[in-house]
Amino acid sequence: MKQYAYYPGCSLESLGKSYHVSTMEVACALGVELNEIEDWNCCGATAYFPVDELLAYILTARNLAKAEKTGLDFVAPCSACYKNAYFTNSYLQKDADLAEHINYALEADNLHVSGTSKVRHLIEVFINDVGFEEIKNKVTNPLKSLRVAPYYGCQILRPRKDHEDVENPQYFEGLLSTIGADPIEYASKTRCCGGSLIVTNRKAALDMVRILLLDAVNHNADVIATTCPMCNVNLEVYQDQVNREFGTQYSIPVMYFTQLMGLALGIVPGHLGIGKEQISGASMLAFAQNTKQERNL
Amino acid sequence: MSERIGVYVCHCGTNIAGIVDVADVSKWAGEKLADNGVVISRDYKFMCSSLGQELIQKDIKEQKLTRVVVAACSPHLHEKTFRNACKGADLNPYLCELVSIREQDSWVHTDKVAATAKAKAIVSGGVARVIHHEELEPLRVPIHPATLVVGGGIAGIQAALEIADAGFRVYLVEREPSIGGHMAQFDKTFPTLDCSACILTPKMVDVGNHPNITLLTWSEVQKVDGYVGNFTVTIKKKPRYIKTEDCTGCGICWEKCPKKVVDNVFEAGMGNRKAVYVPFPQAVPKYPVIDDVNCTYYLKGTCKACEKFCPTNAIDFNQKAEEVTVEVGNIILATGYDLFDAKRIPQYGYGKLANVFSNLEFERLCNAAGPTGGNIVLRDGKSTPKTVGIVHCVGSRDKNYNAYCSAICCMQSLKFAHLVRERTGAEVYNFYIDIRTPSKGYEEFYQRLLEEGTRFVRGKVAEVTNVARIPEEEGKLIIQVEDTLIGKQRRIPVDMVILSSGMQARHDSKDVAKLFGISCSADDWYIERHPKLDPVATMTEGIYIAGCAQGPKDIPASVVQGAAAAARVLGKIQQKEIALEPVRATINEDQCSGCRICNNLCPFNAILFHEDKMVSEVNLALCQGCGTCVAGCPAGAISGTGFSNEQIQSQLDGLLLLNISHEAVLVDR
Amino acid sequence: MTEETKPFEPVVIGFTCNWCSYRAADMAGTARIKYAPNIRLIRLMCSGRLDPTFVFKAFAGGADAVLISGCHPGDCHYVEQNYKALRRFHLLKRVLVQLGIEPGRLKLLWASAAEGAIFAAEINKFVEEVRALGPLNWAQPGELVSTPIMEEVTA
Amino acid sequence: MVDELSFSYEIANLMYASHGEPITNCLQCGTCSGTCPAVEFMEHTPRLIIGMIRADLKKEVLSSNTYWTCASCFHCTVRCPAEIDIADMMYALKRYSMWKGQFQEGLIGPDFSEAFVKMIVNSGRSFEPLLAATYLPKFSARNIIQEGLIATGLVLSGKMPLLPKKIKGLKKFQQMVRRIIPIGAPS
Repeated sequence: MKQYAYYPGCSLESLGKSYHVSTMEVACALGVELNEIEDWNCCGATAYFPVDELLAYILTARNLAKAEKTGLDFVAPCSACYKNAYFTNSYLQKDADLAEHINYALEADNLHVSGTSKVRHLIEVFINDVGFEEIKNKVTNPLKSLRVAPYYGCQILRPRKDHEDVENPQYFEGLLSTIGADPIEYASKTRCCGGSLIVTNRKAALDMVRILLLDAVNHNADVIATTCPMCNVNLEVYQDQVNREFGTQYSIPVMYFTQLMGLALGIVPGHLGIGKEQISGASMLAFAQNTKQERNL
Repeated sequence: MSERIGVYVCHCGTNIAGIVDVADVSKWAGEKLADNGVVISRDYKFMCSSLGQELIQKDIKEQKLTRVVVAACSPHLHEKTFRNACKGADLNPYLCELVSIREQDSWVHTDKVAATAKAKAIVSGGVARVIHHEELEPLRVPIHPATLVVGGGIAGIQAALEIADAGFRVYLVEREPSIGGHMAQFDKTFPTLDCSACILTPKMVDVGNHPNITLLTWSEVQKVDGYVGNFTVTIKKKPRYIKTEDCTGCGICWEKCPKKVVDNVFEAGMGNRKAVYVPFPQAVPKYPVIDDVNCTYYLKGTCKACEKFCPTNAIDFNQKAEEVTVEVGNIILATGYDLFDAKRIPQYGYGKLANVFSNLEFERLCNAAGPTGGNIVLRDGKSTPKTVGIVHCVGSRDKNYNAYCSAICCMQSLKFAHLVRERTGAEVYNFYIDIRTPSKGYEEFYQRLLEEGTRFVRGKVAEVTNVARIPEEEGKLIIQVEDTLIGKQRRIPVDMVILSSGMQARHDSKDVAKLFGISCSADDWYIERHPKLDPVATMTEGIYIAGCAQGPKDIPASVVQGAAAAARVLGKIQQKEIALEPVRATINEDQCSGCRICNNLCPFNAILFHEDKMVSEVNLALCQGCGTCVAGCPAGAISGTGFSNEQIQSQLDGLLLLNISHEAVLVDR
Repeated sequence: MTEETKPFEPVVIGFTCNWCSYRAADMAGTARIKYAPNIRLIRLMCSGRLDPTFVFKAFAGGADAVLISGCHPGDCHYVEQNYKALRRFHLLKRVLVQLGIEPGRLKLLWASAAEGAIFAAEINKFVEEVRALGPLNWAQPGELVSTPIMEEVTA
Repeated sequence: MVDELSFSYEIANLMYASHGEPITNCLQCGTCSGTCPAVEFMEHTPRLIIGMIRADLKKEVLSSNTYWTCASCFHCTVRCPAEIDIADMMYALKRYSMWKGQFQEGLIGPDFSEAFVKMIVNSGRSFEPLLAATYLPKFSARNIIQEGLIATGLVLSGKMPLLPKKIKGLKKFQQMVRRIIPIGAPS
């Protein structure tokens, strides 16, 4: 049983609930143990850096420190949290001065961080630690001919430059084919969804969402799969507004990749938070036949 | 104190004097180093000037100097100068020591006091060292008159012809089946637009027919032994499977060959060739090559169509690779460049979006001898583009790929723009960061393009996509870029995109450099001896470089370097013999215990052991003077000329005479 | 040696190879890259020429640290002599410890002729490290230390 | 005036732990602006902003909406041929403008960030409904209604909790925050 220090992040308690439940389901189905970091705090998201950089690092550092105590890798399902954690971690390793400031603050909470535990995104854990082979073996319900648009978004990829390919990554596609779906190849998969602009500059954000929907729909995707609650909300919840703004009729379901994995692993839709969407994922349910009715944890 | 030493501190204008208090240094040396034998110490504006040298010579004569220390620039720059000055005054040149207070002091430090202190230390080091110098004579070795030229591109061709015309033997080694290099693939050449093949092929033919040139194509250098004047080079001739002595180059074999192969080398993947082929019609030599990776016979064991039809029975399927060794005195490396692989920039869509072309692909596309007979068409092979976007600086001037400017892309792109407009009348956009036309007739060509109405957008292209947002973009390639001159992002729909990929060093340039004992820059280009004053020589005597192997450059510059390298080699050959630094190791028989430790330390097998006398001896002809054996000898029986223990240890004492404290107080020891 | 009032300025002796690191130093000069004036270079034809005695002599003579630098492994102008320097370097470190000298006072640096910037940066780093170590406290410099050692070490 | 730090220098310093290259290295090639997905909503393109900073046009830069329109997607950062961390520079500008209290009227970004921070410092977690209060006033009536609809939708689907959460170790958490700077300290 692989163990990890799990950092859900605020969104998974509210807007991203279904991400949370499906993550838990899939994790236990794949023999991955996610121990929630006790009494974690908000990572500051993107709205914090504008106020104070150091403070932003400290917020994340507190969670990292707690993870370090357990000696486990720090895993975040939310791309924004992941990006903040990843860079806080690597910067404080590189920059002794920064580390000193951070730890001075952490002292007040009798914590200390040295950047020893690795920071991972949930999807990496499934892909690299569990592995395609392992997942394939556990798939009872391949999502045959389901055309999925893998949406990476920004923060999971950038500003990192040290992973496989910044501009044209392939691992998400790999995961989707592993669960039997067919990933579509579309250019916008790493384009930004607008992030917090949805609040601070609605017009801009809607336009960015529109372009993503346009590209996915033009490639006749049945569903868009996301790796981040922020992206998920922007792409799903605001489709109505996009339609109103631009006179389009988009109505394409948006699912967390964990939800799709769950279906493929034969978990009942209800337990994956499917059915709570703004844009019905009913079409997904078609793929949910022969899911075990009883789940034994 | 027997030696009479003169110390000369150079101002080098303000280069040294600006930071180092030269007057103080020379005064200090005159006083404090008097007991070390310094009888005179001067500072002068430019020691290397003839006046400066005369100054030294005058002192040598009048002051009866037996040793000279010059504190100026790096010995790699002016050691020869001052040694010759001494020679001119009948003082053995090796009794002169040049210590560097410029490259290693005034240019790299800012604190005047510390720099001056360091200069003093360096001088005292030199003084202490020079005492132990001994009179030496340079070793003279004969120079073999033959020359090896590696690489049959335009630079190599030029070099080979210059030397051969002067009446000396040249071995020209080329990796591909034919000489010609990249230039043979181009259609037109900027800025004159004359046909590349038309000006190149005559030279290629000259090479092929030249009595003094031994052409070794489809061959690679395996091994290089020896040193300047006397290199022994082992060359591997890959099997052609053609008896060149019988082949007439009639072409029936490749006519009859049933196997089509995509030509990724010469046609850049745009066209096909047969399994037995010559890369292009004007190839030199005319003999074809059988590509044993794709030939049906080697795959299935049957076919042999070529053999059946060959009128002169020149086909030989059993031919094996052979090794030839040649003796040469000098070597010229003109190994050229690789094209930057645009696939490394996914956002430009090369390899994903059909109508994104690389510059080499486009050269073939608009080449009359190319796959489309010079018709500029899209990948579908028929439709002509109505709008074309040319992207500059692909992989160049970009720290994510190559930080340097590839020098030729601007002019090349302008050339493309002209050809497209001329042949298709299409609307052409050039996307550039800066337009660089720093050569004769280049700026005029740019003006001409402006007059022709080619559109120029100043901005580095961000991405090329096929995601249409508005009807006008449907079915087009959209170039997304900021037009920096109006400060707006633009999305420009085009039918065809040409990427002006930059140049980069050959993928194997590091290995080749190692093979020939020269060094590479951070970007893997070969390093010249001096970036301005000695651009074609290398740090290794007898090895010269020319063309793009040294750095990105266009055809004229490559030709210039090829000729320059040839001139340097001819100069050496004419000297008949060469003087080598007498830096060698010698073994004192009486002290040698015969332990043979040194024997295995020498990579040149220069140390032989005399069983009879039970002592080792150094073969001066083979010894390269690295001094490892000197350091290794437990009995201290080996001494290294020019770098003896005494010399180094006393230089050490000299350097440590002063501490670094900003007062530069003397150490009392 | 230095007065207490001033910040401690270590004296560093650098042995450089004629083909790479000495030219790297020249390169740093031509490019006007600034570095600490604490280092003084000695040119050898090859790092393989480095006789361990030189290092002890340097320390004995009042150097606070010694830098040995040569061509990158595989790039040696004399084929493989820099590996011999490497061997001696490790040997030296061991002996220095026995002599009660911090091994941090001896540094090996590979630098090609092109790496002027790296060379300069490494020197600055080294000087700072040595500054942190403080002056080499060494009873009275002298032969009695270096000579007996050299027998064991050389070769 | 003379010994006052230049604006460009200040901004450079503000890019605290950003490991990118200084903006003095900018080629003005426009890759950032060509890449930016939000650029058409910016008054000045990112490249232009860099130029303006280098020209010390403090007033013009601060009053531009550009840096508050940055979505922090870091696409410019990874593509910049001079390896400048442009997105991080935008953050630096946001910080600077908030400290100086100089930014364009009517922008939501500043209030939003301020509120966000306050909320986190007060509870340790973020909570959408509270946030809404801070930016809705600046929305058009139409947007407010739409927002309302969405919110109710979310609540009904159980995605939007009605009560904010607080972390247990809040006291210490706040002490930790206080150690660094007063900004956004618990109200």
